[in-house]
Amino acid sequence: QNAPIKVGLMLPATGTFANLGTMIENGFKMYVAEQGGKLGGNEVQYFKVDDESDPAKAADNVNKLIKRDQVDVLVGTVHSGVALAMAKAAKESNTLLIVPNAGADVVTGPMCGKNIFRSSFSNWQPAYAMGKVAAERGHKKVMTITWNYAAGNESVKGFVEGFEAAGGKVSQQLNLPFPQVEFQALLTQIASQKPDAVYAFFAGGGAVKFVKDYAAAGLMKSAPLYGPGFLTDGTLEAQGEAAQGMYTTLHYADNLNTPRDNAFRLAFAKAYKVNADVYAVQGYDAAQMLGAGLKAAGGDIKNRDKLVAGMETAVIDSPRGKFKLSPAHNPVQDIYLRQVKGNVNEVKGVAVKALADPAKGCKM
Amino acid sequence: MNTEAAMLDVAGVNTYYGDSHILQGVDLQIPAGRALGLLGRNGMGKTTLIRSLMGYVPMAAGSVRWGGRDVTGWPPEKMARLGIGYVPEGRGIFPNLSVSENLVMSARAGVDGSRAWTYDRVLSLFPRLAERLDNGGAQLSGGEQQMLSIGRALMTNPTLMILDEATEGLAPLIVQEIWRVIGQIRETGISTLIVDRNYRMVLAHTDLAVVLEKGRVVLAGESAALAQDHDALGRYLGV
Amino acid sequence: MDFPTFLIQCLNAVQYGLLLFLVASGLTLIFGIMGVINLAHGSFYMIGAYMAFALAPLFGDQFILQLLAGIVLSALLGFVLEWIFFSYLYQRDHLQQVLMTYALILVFEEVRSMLFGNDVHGVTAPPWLSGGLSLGGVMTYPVYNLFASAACIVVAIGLYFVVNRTRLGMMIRAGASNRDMVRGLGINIRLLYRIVFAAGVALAALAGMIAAPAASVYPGMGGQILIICFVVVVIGGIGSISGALIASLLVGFVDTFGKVFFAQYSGISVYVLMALILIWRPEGLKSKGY
Amino acid sequence: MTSTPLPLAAAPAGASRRGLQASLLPLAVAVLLSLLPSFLSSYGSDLVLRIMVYAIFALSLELLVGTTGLVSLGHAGFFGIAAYVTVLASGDNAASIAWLLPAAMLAAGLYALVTGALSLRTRGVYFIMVTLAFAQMAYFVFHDTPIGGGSDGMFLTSRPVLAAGGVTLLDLEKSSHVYYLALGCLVATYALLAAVLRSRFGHALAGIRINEQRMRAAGYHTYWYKLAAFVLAAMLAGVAGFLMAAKNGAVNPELLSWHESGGVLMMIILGGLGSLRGAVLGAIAFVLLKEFYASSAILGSIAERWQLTLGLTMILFVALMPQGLIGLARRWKRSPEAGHAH
Amino acid sequence: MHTDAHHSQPLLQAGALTRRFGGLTAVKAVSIDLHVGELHAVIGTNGAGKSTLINMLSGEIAASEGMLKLDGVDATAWPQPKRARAGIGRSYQRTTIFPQFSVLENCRLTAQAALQRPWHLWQSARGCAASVGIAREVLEVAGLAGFAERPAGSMSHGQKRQLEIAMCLATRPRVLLLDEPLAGMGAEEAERMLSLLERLKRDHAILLVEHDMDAVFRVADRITVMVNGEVIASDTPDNIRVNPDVQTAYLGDAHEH
Ligand SMILES: Nc1ncnc2c1ncn2[C@@H]1O[C@H](COP(=O)(O)OP(=O)(O)OP(=O)(O)O)[C@@H](O)[C@H]1O
Ligand SMILES: Nc1ncnc2c1ncn2[C@@H]1O[C@H](COP(=O)(O)OP(=O)(O)OP(=O)(O)O)[C@@H](O)[C@H]1O
Ligand SMILES: [Mg+2]
Ligand SMILES: [Mg+2]
Repeated sequence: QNAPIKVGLMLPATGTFANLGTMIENGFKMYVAEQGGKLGGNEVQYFKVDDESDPAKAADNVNKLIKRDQVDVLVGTVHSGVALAMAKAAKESNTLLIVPNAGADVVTGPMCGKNIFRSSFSNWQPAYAMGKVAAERGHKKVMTITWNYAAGNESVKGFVEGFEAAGGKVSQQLNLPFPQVEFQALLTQIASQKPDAVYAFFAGGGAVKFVKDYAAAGLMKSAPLYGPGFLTDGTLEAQGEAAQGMYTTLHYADNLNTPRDNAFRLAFAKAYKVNADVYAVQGYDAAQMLGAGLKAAGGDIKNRDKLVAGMETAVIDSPRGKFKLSPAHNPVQDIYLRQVKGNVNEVKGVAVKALADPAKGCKM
Repeated sequence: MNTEAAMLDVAGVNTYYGDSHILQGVDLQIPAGRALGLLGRNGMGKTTLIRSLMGYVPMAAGSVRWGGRDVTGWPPEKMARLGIGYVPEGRGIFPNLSVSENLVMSARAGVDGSRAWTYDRVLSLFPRLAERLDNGGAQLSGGEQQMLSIGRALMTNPTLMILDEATEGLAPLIVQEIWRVIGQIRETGISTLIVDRNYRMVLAHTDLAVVLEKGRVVLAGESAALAQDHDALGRYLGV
Repeated sequence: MDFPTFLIQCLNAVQYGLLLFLVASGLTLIFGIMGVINLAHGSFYMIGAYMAFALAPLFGDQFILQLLAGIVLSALLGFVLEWIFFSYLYQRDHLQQVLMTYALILVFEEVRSMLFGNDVHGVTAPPWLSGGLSLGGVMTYPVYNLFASAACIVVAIGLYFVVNRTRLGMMIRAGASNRDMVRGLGINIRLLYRIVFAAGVALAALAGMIAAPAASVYPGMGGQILIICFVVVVIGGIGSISGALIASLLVGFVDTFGKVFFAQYSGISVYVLMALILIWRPEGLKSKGY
Repeated sequence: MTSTPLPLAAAPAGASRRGLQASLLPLAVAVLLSLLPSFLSSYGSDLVLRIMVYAIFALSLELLVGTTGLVSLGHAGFFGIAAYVTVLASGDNAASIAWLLPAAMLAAGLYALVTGALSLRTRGVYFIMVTLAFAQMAYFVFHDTPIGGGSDGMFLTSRPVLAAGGVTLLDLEKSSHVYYLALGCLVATYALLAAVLRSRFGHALAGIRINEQRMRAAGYHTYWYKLAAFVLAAMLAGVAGFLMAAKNGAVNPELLSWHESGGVLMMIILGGLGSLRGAVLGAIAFVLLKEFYASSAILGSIAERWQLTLGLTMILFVALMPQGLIGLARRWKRSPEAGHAH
Repeated sequence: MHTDAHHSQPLLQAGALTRRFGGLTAVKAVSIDLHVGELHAVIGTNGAGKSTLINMLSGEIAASEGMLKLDGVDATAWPQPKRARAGIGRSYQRTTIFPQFSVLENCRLTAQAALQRPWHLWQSARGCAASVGIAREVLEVAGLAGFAERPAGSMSHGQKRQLEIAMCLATRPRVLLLDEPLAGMGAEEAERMLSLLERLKRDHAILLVEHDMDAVFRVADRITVMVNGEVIASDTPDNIRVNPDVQTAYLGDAHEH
């Protein structure tokens, strides 16, 4: 029997993203527990570091896992800037890395590598899909608004690409400093320009406040609000009335109602007393991907080539639906169109089938 | 000196600053309605004695009694509430308050409920202050600050005034006025404890006097008698 | 920008400014008047917001009652905090207080996480404040925001009056410059400071409670507001209530129009404003007046 | 009151003996640090390296806060600018430390010269906030514009080297080389600041902290002194920034954030203001405490609550140690010399 | 250096200095000449503007109007440190010392002002023999030699006042602007200070602000009287003593010996 596999979980335990960190961790652990606590026949041993979502400390934090705990595989994280530092460290030390959330395009773009995988999405994916949807829904003139930071800018870029390819026109791109939540000035600008629709990228507390302010300004009717799923995921209770009826795109939805998803959600709810969400799925799939690789390598984590080949070719039976990885190691997945109803993001169909990230700049 | 009932009775005071033994068993009584002058060269412990009895500096040993009541170890705010008006060395003006605010904030009726000293009366005592009411405390001249400090203490309608170098930096005319007021205060039954470098004036305006030398009382008695004792004055004050 | 839009933007600026003032007022009190550099002020704001979240179900429609209960609770909290953590720090170097408040931020953040978890929560405005006013057909304006502005104005006036016109206010300010002398005048400065600190905490918490229905309630919400409040207090001139009000409005305008005209660089605008003002007037706009 | 005059001036001989004693401990620590990597795991050396970088950073701020009395909440600005310059100036091929380090220091120094010249018009809390403002401006320049890769920052493609006559003396791709470079910088910074503090310049700075008015009246152009201290502190912070960039191989706007400025300020307060050792102690304590409370290997699930444990520990420190950690050390030793450090 | 320079040009010459604070004119067009070998006393009511005058002469605050010449050179625009290094020394009415430093260091630091050399990083400040020497000397003169190693803040009020003067002397000034140097000093200490002043005036130009009239009339060669910012008289001590305006405004009856 092999030595236990050391999994380093570098996730936020404090700060704005703490909750997402917990969901990812739980998802990951649930899959391992389902396999009897083993992956590819190996015991799994966890090492945890709170990344505090602070990129300035990221290099030191990831080194704790790589050098101090000498983990075999890194799993993390939520914040894009931190994920980049992890990718850099993983490359330098040739450690296996699975990113269970951070959507930064570069991770599977210029930064891509044999040992770097992502179980979630690239910022480009849901945004591009939403661009197509918005155009299909007949909107001609759309404005975008986001925080001025990498994730927001990438998301808007993806949207513009999808929307303009389908014949629409983005009339103005608004942004404000991250993580400010004073939206009123920009909402007034939106109101005065009377666009057909608005595409927004925000997350967490900012998403809640933006959607509420947008509704309170009376704009929902005159200019429907679109966004990637993060605008309404895990925030619906707080957004309440304001978010009702909104359309968003994401690689997951609350009631896919497939047997695979139902089983997953039931098990998750039982184990952790909360409903699963997209983050839990991403964590769960990160474990699945690792499991698939290990299986191909015969349980030998040191057999990197086989392991990577196994992960590259595996079909992951995700609660979101089956997916494979692109050559740049990003999921090639269906992006769903969802609508907010009560406290759930109801699936309304598939916006784009098997959408692959273009992986610009990836040389592998 | 012990025959009259003492309003303030300080006995056996020993005070240290760190390791240095500053006051070494000082006794002092101020009878009600009397004025006492505290004399001594620079650095002999006059201010330290005042700060000790006010409760600013902890005493290593000794007792403080007020009208017969043991008040040893009381904090300054409680001592002040007993009816002590304190004009500290160096004035202690609140620089961020205006002149009128400095006065208004400290206004209080005396322990007997008297309000003999009002805002207007203080201003009429120091007309110069009346001209500078809206000035910040930090922007006053040295002498104006001194007036303010005295006026502020008067606003608390004290039964005992402690004046530590209260005439420092005041013009001669004002100093005369201050001594006149001290005389007046004495007549209204208010006691005073005076430290001043002008020993002649102190002895002329007080009933009793105490001389400190290196933290000990070396002389205590009637002021009038001491004023004649040129020997002692020469020895202990260097004059 | 057409004229009606311009007017609405001005309204936005005033409204944001007033909300900032409400948070900054407690800071001016503790920081400007007591001289305690209170980094934990943002945490008190957060505590207020979570208090609104926790109390709302208990009070139902009784919004005003809920605010009052929150004020009492937070004042109590402030009273106890001052007692345990600050009462012995005044004589020390001011930077020790900074370290203390820094530590408190960490503690509050974790306690919040233990009590309420890390989710984002919404607080609903009371029904009688939840409508919207139509502004010239362009957009609607939430009635609640107007209520919040009104509350800010009331607090501003009240605070200005207490600090400038009452003996209490004078004593507090005197205490900041010379504690010993205040004691020598028979004033119990320890108690006084405890009360002021409690009032400062209550003001921050009140701001949090008022902001909660508009802003929602989420981890780390205190940190964001903290720095901008320091900016307001300093621009206004430390300890000056009226200065803080002017500064809040200035920041409101600069921020609002910065976002409109220099979206890409609007993060800098407020800091440029502060640097310019302080280089022009090194002691803030209202250095002397209170 | 005349007490016997003390013997004339602490004679130079006595002073130099005391000076020697005072420098024994730092020397011993430096020797120990140079031996450490042979005993420690690579993680351990990394930890020590991080502490050393922060120690340099803290020392630089100590000159400003502890000595000159200028409390800055924008010191990370200089740290971060130097780090960015290191990355931006390196290009694709390994740049030479010989000019890269001075360039990084110079950039930090230049920014300090300009912002300091303006900030020093203000005092006290106003100064704190103006320094914050200038650091935030630099932060937003890197965060919101593409110059430095925006919010995600950028990478150092190849780390700098130092070569002389064809021989590579230092290659910062090797972490041990970063370690020894940092150690060298730490020793140099400490020695320089120790010299500054005992020099006339240092005494003048201390005088300015306590009573600037009197210094001007005596004939000191205090503004230039303060500006010199500000620029010097910024350049030393630049050394730390350079090392940070070389160590991490990446930079990021958060390096300039007020959290970072606040963190290093907390280090020197925790360590005890007014002494170089305090600053170093503070850096050690801050990094180690955090490391300890956040390691789940030692504390299990409590590690996730590191904010609580760290916060409570700091509260205890403040409550029990009015002089900071260095005060504790002094109380142990009760050496009179320690009290003299400015 | 001049020995008896009374008739040469004044060392410090101030012309029509005026200073306004908002609506208040604290000093109105005051001209004053200071000669080496002469002690010029300025007396006047509280708030008359004496300290403000010293502040303007020493460069602590800018004059609203007027000019200043040192040694015949226009020094109106010089900042305070430059004036100080050129030989204008002052003491403060409110003690302005370095409480945390030793008494010796207080004086050494002010003595160092003339020998700053900030770039001499290798040389210890305490080892700077010149400044230590000056400091010890002025402490001796001020009668504080026994207190050299005490923290200045731990001295009594009167002792601090003595230190205040010592620090001023440590800058080796040619012009001394003394703001109530006797305040807070005991009789004995005041006596010593007066004889010191008498010695110093031989080779210094001295401006003395003081409310102790016995002292002023003893040492002053010339007296200027200010009331409400204006000079009401400037004359020899004997003439001032009998000047009726001065008596009503300032002296009262206390000094008609
Ligand atoms: N904070 C202190 N720490 C240590 N020693 C002190 C402190 N304050 C005063 N002393 C010392 O205590 C002694 C008495 O000082 P005190 O101020 O009581 O003298 P004083 O009689 O009031 O003198 P003066 O006439 O100069 O005001 C002095 O030798 C002084 O140096
Ligand atoms: N910064 C300032 N702002 C406003 N007024 C001031 C300022 N400084 C001084 N004054 C006023 O100017 C006048 C002159 O003050 P100054 O200190 O020169 O008086 P002085 O002659 O030294 O008095 P004293 O003998 O009491 O020290 C005073 O009325 C004072 O209140
Ligand atoms: Mg005294
Ligand atoms: Mg004066």
